[in-house]
Amino acid sequence: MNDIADSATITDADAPIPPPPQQGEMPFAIVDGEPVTEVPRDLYIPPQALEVFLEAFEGPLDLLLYLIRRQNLDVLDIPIADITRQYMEYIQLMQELDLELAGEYLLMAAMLAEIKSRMLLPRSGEAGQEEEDPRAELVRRLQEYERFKQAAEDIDRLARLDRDLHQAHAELTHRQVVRILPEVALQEMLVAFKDVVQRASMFARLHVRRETLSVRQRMSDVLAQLEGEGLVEFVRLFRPEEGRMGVTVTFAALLELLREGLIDIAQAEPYQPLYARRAARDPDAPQIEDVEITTA
Amino acid sequence: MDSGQLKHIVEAALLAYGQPLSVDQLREMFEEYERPDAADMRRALAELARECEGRPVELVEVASGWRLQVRSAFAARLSRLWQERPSRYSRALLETLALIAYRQPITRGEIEDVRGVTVNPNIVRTLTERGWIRVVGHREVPGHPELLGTTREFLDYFGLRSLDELPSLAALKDMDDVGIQLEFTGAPTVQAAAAGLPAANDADAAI
Amino acid sequence: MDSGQLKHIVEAALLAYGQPLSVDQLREMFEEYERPDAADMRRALAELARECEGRPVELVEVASGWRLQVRSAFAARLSRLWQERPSRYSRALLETLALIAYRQPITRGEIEDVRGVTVNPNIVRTLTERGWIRVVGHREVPGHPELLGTTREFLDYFGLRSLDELPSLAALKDMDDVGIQLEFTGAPTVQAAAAGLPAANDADAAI
Repeated sequence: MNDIADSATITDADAPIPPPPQQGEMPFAIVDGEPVTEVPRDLYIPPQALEVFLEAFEGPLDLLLYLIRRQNLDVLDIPIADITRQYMEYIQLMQELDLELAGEYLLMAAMLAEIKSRMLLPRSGEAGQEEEDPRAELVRRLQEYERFKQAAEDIDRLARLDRDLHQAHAELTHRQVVRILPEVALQEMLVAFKDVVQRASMFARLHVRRETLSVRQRMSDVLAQLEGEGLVEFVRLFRPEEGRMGVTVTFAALLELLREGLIDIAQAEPYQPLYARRAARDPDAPQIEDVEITTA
Repeated sequence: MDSGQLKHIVEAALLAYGQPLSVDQLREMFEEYERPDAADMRRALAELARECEGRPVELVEVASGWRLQVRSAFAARLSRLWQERPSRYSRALLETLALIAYRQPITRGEIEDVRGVTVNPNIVRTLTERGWIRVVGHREVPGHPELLGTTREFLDYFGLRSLDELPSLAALKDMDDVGIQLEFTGAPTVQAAAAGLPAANDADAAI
Repeated sequence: MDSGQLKHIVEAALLAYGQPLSVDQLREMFEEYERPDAADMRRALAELARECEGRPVELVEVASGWRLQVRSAFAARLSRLWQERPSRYSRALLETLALIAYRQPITRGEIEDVRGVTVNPNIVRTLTERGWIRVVGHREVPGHPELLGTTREFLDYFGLRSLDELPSLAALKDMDDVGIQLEFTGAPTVQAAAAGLPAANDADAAI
């Protein structure tokens, strides 16, 4: 649009008759089968019809944009007096018909009146400083709103599921339920047993005796194994062929090694196998964060 | 496993699952020892996409993975299968959604600032129930208002892989051009001022 | 409309609908003036069925109409798409298992005596389904309660050749000493173990 022509519109801001509706304008109401594109000025408007008008607007910014676009005007250069007058006519109509008018519409009316009055003040050219156009804030808001109004239409036009596209789906009969069962480490069960026995105060009644194999000796053996192999799956540290005694001693040895910080027991995530490895020699070396022995 | 077999498994999976599947989800169907790597899987997907040419379904990638979908050319006819019409969304809802999509994370207040009207709570509820938006945090200001953002389901629903694929926002035009003209011609400002008085009377009369 | 087109529309409809469609439902997609008769529709369905040969879906007629379904040959692999993440076993379950392992054969009542709470039947069921415990007999007392014991699968799972290889209770004494010491070192490795203790009074609600 031509800027010079636009700015000229300011000069006839008081022109009483706005330009006729633009060609191709969408009627925003159908009353008795007749498309209505503009609020008739001198005619009785059925309240339902005006309600339809109002519902067609998403708020004061939307109404203003409509008034501006209807006249093919540039948002950047709004003939403020003219637009204000038209806007007020709508507001007045709504009020006359006792339609519930959102407060935002009145706020906008006040803003327009204020801009208009500021436009009346002569600009002080001598001051040398650039005064901001009183319409700047309104123009910014109108533009910002219009961007998102457009974006909403763009989103609505995107091909979307259920309307334009359909998810292709075919039945799968004989589907099996695949359940991954939780992992349990022998140690978890031992700990559980210890707890339950302890709770039951049965500890005293249990026959506890010292084992004959040296826990210390086994600690060394385990460390040697870890030194050679790096990461060793926890269960492989036990030698079932040694029998109950051997397993017990290994277990005690591992716990002692843990306590002394000589080894780490790590698990990638819950229910995954436990692994043992020599603890990092550097005390400042980062520890494995998710080291955890799950017991419950 | 040859590529033809893999392609068949992928097609079967996408049809049976009825929702988008990611490359990793597709790979998880296989035991570790036989698991195709991501490149193989992508090749199988590309092959499947080619095979769909000339068929009523197409393979597309959306935010949460790959989807076999019935082409839009069939939508009008297929709509007759369902009693209910597909939902239409109001301008208010779409504008709110657009603001959340383009400006996320955003508070209700910020949406209201742009739209110039209060946000209808029903709209936020509908969008949340549809799974298109969610609360992603709170703004560190008094009242700790909720920050809203869009979800992967939103992208999936609108066939987008990421927010980058949203239609681009219109550029803001600069008012300075017009402003400068006003400053230098001098005339229009005077005219406006002169013209303003009667206009003001008009407006008053109208109110 | 040629038969190829009709076949495509039928395929699109069946895939979009995801449920069986009758010949009449399929015909309803068309306006009266263009509506294929039932014979045409059946021909299109037959053509589509033929086309599906060698593809991972097949067209079958079921009670309520025609359905495109994924061939059952894919069922086992595809089932993995829905596999559930494992949840962890509760302390109650582990304690019950431990008591059965160390004190077998043991009745529920005896487990309850030691644990101080009723045995949740779901726990016994879960352990039985897992194949770790079984009924090994009945105690010769009023009510003839079942005696529970562990199975060979239980031993296999824990890498034991026989029950003799269960860590002896002596280990518990050592563990207890070590455990208490460890609690004070605060090493990350024992946090979980230590954290387990206060939870001793948890109910058997979870499995």
